[in-house]
Amino acid sequence: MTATLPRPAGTRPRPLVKRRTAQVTRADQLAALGCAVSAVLLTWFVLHLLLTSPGWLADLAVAYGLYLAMLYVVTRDRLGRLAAADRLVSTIVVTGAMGLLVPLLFLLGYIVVHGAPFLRWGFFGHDMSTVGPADPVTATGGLHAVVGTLEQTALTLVLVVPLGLLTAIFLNETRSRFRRPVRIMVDAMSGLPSIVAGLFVYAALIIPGIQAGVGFFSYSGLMATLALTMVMLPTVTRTIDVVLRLVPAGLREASLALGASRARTVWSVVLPTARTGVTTAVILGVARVAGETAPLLFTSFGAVFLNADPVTGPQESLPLFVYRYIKEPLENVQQRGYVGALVLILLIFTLFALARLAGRDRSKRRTRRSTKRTQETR
Amino acid sequence: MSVVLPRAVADVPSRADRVFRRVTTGAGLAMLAILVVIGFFLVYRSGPAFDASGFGFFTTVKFDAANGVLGVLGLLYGTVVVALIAICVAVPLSVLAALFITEYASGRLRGFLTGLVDLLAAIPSLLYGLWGFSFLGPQVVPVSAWLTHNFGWFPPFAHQDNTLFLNSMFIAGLIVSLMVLPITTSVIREVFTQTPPGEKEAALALGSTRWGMVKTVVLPFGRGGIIGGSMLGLGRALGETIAVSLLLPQVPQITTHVLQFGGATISGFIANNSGASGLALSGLMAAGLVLFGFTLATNFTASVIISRSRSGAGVDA
Amino acid sequence: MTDTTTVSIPDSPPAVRLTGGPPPGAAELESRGVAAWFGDRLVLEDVSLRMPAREVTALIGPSGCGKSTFLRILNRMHELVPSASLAGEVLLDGTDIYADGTRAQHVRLRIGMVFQKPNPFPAMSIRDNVLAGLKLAGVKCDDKAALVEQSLQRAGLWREVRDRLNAPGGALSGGQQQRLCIARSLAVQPNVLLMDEPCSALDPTSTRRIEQTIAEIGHEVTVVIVTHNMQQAQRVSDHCAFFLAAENEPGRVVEHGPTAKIFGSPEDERTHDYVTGRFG
Amino acid sequence: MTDTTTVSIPDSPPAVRLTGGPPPGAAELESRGVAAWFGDRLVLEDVSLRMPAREVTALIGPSGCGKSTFLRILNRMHELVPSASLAGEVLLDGTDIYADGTRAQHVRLRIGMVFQKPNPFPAMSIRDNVLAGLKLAGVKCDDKAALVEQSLQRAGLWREVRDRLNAPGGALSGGQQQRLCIARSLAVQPNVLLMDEPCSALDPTSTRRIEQTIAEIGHEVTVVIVTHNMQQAQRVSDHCAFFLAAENEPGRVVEHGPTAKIFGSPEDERTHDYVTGRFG
Amino acid sequence: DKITGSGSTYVGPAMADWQNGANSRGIPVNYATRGSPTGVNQYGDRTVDFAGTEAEITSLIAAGGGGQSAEQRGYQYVPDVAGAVAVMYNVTDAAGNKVDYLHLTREVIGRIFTRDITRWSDPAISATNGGKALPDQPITLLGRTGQSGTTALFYDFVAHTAPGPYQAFVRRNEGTGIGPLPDGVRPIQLPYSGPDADFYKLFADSEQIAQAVGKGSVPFSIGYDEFSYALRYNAPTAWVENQAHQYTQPFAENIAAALTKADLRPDLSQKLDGVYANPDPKTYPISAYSYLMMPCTTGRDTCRGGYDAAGKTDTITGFLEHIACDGQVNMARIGYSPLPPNLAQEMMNANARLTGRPPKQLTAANCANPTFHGGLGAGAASPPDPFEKLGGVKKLTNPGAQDGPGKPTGPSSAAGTATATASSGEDLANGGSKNWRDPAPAAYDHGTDAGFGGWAVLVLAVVIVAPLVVRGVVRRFRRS
Ligand SMILES: Nc1ncnc2c1ncn2[C@@H]1O[C@H](COP(=O)(O)OP(=O)(O)OP(=O)(O)O)[C@@H](O)[C@H]1O
Ligand SMILES: Nc1ncnc2c1ncn2[C@@H]1O[C@H](COP(=O)(O)OP(=O)(O)OP(=O)(O)O)[C@@H](O)[C@H]1O
Ligand SMILES: [Mg+2]
Ligand SMILES: [Mg+2]
Repeated sequence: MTATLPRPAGTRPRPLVKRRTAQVTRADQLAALGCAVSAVLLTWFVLHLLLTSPGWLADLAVAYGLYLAMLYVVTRDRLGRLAAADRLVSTIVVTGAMGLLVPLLFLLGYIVVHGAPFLRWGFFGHDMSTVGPADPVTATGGLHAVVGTLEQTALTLVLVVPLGLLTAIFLNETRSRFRRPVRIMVDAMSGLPSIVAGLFVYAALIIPGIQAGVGFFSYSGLMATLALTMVMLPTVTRTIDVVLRLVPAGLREASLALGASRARTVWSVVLPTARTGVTTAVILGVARVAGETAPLLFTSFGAVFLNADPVTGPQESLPLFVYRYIKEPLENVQQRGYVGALVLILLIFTLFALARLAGRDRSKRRTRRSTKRTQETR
Repeated sequence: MSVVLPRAVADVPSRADRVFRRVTTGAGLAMLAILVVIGFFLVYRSGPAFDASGFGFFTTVKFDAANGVLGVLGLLYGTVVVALIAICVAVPLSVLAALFITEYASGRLRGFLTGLVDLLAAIPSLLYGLWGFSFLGPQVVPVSAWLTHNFGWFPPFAHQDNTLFLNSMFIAGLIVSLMVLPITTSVIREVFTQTPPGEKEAALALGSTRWGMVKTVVLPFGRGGIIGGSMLGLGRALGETIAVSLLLPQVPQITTHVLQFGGATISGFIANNSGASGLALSGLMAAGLVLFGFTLATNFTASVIISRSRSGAGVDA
Repeated sequence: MTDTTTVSIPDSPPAVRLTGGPPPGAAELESRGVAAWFGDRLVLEDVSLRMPAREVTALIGPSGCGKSTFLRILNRMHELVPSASLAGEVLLDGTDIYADGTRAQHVRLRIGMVFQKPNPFPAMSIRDNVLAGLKLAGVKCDDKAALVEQSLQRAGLWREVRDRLNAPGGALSGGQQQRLCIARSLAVQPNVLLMDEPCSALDPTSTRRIEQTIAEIGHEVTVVIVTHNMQQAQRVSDHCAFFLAAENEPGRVVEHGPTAKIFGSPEDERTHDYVTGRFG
Repeated sequence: MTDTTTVSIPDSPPAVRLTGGPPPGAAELESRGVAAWFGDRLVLEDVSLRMPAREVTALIGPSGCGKSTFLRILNRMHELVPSASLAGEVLLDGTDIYADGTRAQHVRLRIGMVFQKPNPFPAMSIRDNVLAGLKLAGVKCDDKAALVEQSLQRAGLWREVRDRLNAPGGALSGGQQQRLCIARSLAVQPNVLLMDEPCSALDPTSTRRIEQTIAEIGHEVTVVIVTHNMQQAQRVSDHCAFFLAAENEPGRVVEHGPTAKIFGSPEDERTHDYVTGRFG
Repeated sequence: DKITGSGSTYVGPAMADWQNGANSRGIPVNYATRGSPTGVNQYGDRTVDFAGTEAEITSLIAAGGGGQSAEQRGYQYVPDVAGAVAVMYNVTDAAGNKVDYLHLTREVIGRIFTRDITRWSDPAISATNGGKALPDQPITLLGRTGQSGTTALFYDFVAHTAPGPYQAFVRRNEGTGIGPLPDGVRPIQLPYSGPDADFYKLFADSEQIAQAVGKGSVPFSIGYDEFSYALRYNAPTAWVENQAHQYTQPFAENIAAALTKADLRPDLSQKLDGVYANPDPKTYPISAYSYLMMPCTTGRDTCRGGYDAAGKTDTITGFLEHIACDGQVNMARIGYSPLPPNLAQEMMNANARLTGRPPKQLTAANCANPTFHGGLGAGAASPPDPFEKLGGVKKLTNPGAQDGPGKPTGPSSAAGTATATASSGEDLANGGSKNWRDPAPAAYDHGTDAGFGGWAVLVLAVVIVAPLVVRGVVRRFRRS
């Protein structure tokens, strides 16, 4: 019987050479290339020699359709129906993913091309109060807008983070019977259109406030903050809620089993573990709020001069800055709008990069956790 | 043996715990209160508008404070049409993109794309509107023209003579679709990643191709997520404001011709009338309330669908 | 070796002809110098094993020594893990399944697999579950009803489900689900069947049923089974291979041979320690 | 009963005084007519067991018979599951831990617990992990460094980590993490230590280390351990209780007594079948 | 104290210039362009301190656009700058070439915008454009959605130049958005339903109109808009005939010339009959003043008291002084015309009505307003009418006068001579067959199924299907 399971010949192990296990072989690549080339040629032949092409978009569509058809036919011939369908779908899926990428690149490119030539450091050095409409675009100053955006988002943070965090903790770590209604309300509130939030602040606080002569309630950064808070609160709460839910229940149990109180567990175990996730959630929320325009029309009104006091008087912010200028009829004034848009994009990218940075070690941990999970499922 | 009954177990919370419970409950209730106040106020302030037009508010196309005609139907119609167009464009793309991210892309690319989706979500609506108005809109005109020319028999693609293709609900829908893409993609991706690996491996181990596996396992599993994600996207699309206000003429009307100039949405209309007062303001409030109710309904339907579906457990969009 | 309780197995149903499926009969599987990595980490080294046709080979060893990894290498499931790579050869009836131009789908069609956790397609009916393999792999069959009956009978599930073939697969109990998975794998008439701890999530009764099933099908296809349960390995297998991984080292085959020998008079002391329950 | 390999255990370090912690010494634990429900489902019925002080009691039985549930009842973790309820009494040195006015926090401080999956706090260093219990439960200590050393030594981890006490707890291997969790539980000097399959996720070497640790601390605190591994139960425990749940019935204690008797000459046939590996 | 204003988009660029000037001399002013009605309402709601508007409160109230609250707050009108409404169009001639030379009389404009003239081939239009008829296409009108001061100004002009059609138009559309208009009150909103609405395309703002016209996206359309938007988007702008039978476009000198005949009512609101019929040959008839709306304490029966904060009073008086003098310097350059001395002085009087103190007297010595110095400022001059070079509209229309009407109406001659519209000339003139600006690009025209699809199917069949069929046949052949 031992004969059926012989020891491998030779005692020394073979050299360990990793083997290629790719799904796509050289022949597949060649076939795809061939299909692509012939699709392009055929398109050219049909649309440009036989007919008049309606435009590059039509060329693209026809060539793509031809490529798909050829790929299917060729693969079906080589490998059979199932493999052909598989390859066809793979191609379509890749195209779909590009549908995500292409508009983004176009959008970014458009704004960079229109804004970058005119962006100077001076943009961050002064406001627009002394820049006339006929002045060159490079004289644009956005200090007031940048300051306004920073102040409003910071204030929003101050309002949102504690409330959102506490609510998320309430939803996750307590067993109150109000949890269900609160969860429903948070969901409901996340459906509140931002413009309605702005309208609410305008009609419920600003108008009555001004008419009653309370100086506090007038167009101001603070009012914008209130509207933005209504927009940001539910999203931030929900994301923190999700992040807290990701904290392994085992950690909570471990803490409780050591004799900790609930409060202690949340403070010393849950929050530190979820810290990076919460940070990411908050920064992403900020990024979203920083670009919000609609409610500001009703609440902070906008200004051309620097107003560093968020509590009184109209205040500019980057989205308003952009909105103000892109609608003006003079070309150089419109370009100011693009400069502002560029700065807004840069600000949001910075915030985004921050979020990635803050979330990095969390993602590492998560991959570790997920490998463990895959091990367990096997 | 006698029937055993559970005994009451009561814990004595420490002081820290009592404070903890009070504070968090307070925060939760504050949340509740905020929404109730908003809702109440909206209802209160839209009272005059409802008084003025009664139920007709919901059946009137025009919104014209001038003649005391307040109606939300035309606005609502535009809102829904734009949102539907957006969803029709965004959902297939989202499904494909989510499939690519979860099933086709490998390691690094997957992380990159996931980040990209988040990034897309962070780009302000204003910039999409700006881009759509000055760049995409004109680019789409020949497409619209072509559609009309070849598929004009299909009512939505029909087009009246002498109107333009710019500023159409179609273009607005396209722009909004770009804005809802991130949210639908991330919900659908989230659901797809929850597909039980066991079932996927089972399919593959039976000799299935990747597409076969996706078709038999991933898509059926993710169906609830796809529907729910679409509804969430729809909710988002309904509320889009500034881009739409830059793009559409904001004339309340009901037309099936989505390729041609025209259209209005509630939020865009509100933004364009930011200085209304008196009855008009009340009318805007009422329209806002209707919009709010509408997004609420879609969001709730979405969460019900997501949580009812097999893929719903643990997914939170 | 098999359990002594006899369950009346009906006469073998008429053979069903498949077109486009694996070649008929069992096949011998042999690994030569197989090694496996996850990322940069070597988890399995120099595994050379012959798994003879029409016999049951059991892979035993403590947790984490690479049994599952090895099993997944045998039908090219290993390469589905993003960071995974491997070395060596796996010969199916003498042909390397990793040779260039060999398609993984095709290999997997010939080498079926049953997993630790039962994983029927929950939304499909029982019948569709059994036929899923045909559909997914594009295999044609002249008599589907007969095939369903045959497969379910070989998996020992026919009597329990014949009246509700249209019920969803997710509605069965755990043990039934696992047998449904076995039936599903058998339906495409594979040459080899791999099983990764098929009973570890099941109750004693179901376990016994599945062991019977293994004993039955072991005469028709080649079976490779991973198990943690020494008694089970003794009961079901003809051959046995003991895997072991020292801390921070890749797993290796410490000893292999006929089951009786491994459990009766192992050569290696670690094997002895393990099969007598000293650790693991 | 313990493993024969001797590892040199250093002389017991100077005792560290805690204030606000549990009373010193081990305590006896006794359950009387304990039953447990999840929602409306009765999963455990009429469990009366005595777990003597300073000895190791093992709970064995097939999956799903309620061992974990019982263990969690012993330190009031059960009530954390939203739908869970229970009946019966659990006496800690004669006092019912479920009596009115008893604070669960306090009970848990006296009765430590180690879980199946190692769960050190990933955001804390090794030292902080060991001291976490003090911080979380508000126990004071006059010499933290000594306490850290003492606890890690009793858990058999001191040598391996003494040079990197500030490394994060998540950076250890699985077995080390589990020992870190044991050290963390020991640091508050509990009267009883509950362990729910502490070795099931670990490799053989780590398992052996932890069994040693159990043998050591078994002389100082009362230990209750759940295990699936018969050999392990035999090796580490003084007493043994066999749980069993028939299908759709709650789990019960079928037999309990000294380990030697349960494994050598069980009275119940099911116990015999189980300990000899017939099922499970 | 800072003051905040909002309203007219028409005055937007001018306001930007004034803000900048005022702020640099320490007068903090903040203005947002949200449209005249919005400005008036926000002023009434006291959320802003002043408004910029062309729409008068009476029109606003008539159209239901609010305004009552502003009446309660009290107001006075203060003219701040002169501007004009341009008529932009997008028409192609029979040959498919873009028309950029349109000359229109005031009456024809009035009749077009009241839908009395409904087709481009109307003889009234060809009469002033070389006599050759434009294509027989319906005229599509472009206007502003909702309420707009520009609309009010333009329809005031229409009401005077084509009174009959205007009356009919208003009566037709009472229930469709225009509202019941008392005598003398002009619509600030266009019909959005009813028979006329089908031919109206309403846009949300000036920019959308200008873009649509500039890009030629609405074939055979004509609309009205601020001139600066027309320039920005290269939209062709009509030459409008004045009382002296000269054709002009809205450059500063033409606006200034026109407004010399503006009548101001006692409340300073404008009565523009004189402007529309101004005999000065330089007159651009659709010119008008834009207004500030601000509180006052004495001197008008609409006064209801000043600001709560004295600081605001100081700021706004300073601001008005700036507008009246230094603020007018740049106006011609950005498409407006500076205020004449008497109106500049009126701004000072408005200050007096707010503060109750005697007004400051402006003179050439203390005011930089170019009109005090006999000029209009840089950028005021109009380019010559392209038809003048060719002999004037009359001569062109008379077939005997030259070698035929067709030639000068050709795009090349117009583009070559018209500097004012030259910006739109170059790339609009070559409306080739593949240009999508063309209403029906050639390729789409011919690309119906018959042409495109048939060929494609055929080629596909030949290139792909045939080899496969052949191969299949060969295989079967071999097998057997
Ligand atoms: N997806 C994965 N990524 C990284 N490492 C993995 C992965 N799957 C398994 N491993 C590692 O490979 C080694 C072998 O794992 P494998 O699952 O083959 O062991 P096993 O013998 O099947 O164990 P068990 O009896 O617990 O199933 C283990 O150390 C494990 O940590
Ligand atoms: N949170 C829960 N909610 C509902 N039912 C539960 C819960 N936890 C356990 N059960 C049920 O209670 C019964 C006993 O479970 P328990 O975990 O105590 O078994 P066990 O003996 O520890 O099993 P194992 O050996 O698999 O750990 C099982 O039938 C299980 O399905
Ligand atoms: Mg395994
Ligand atoms: Mg358990």
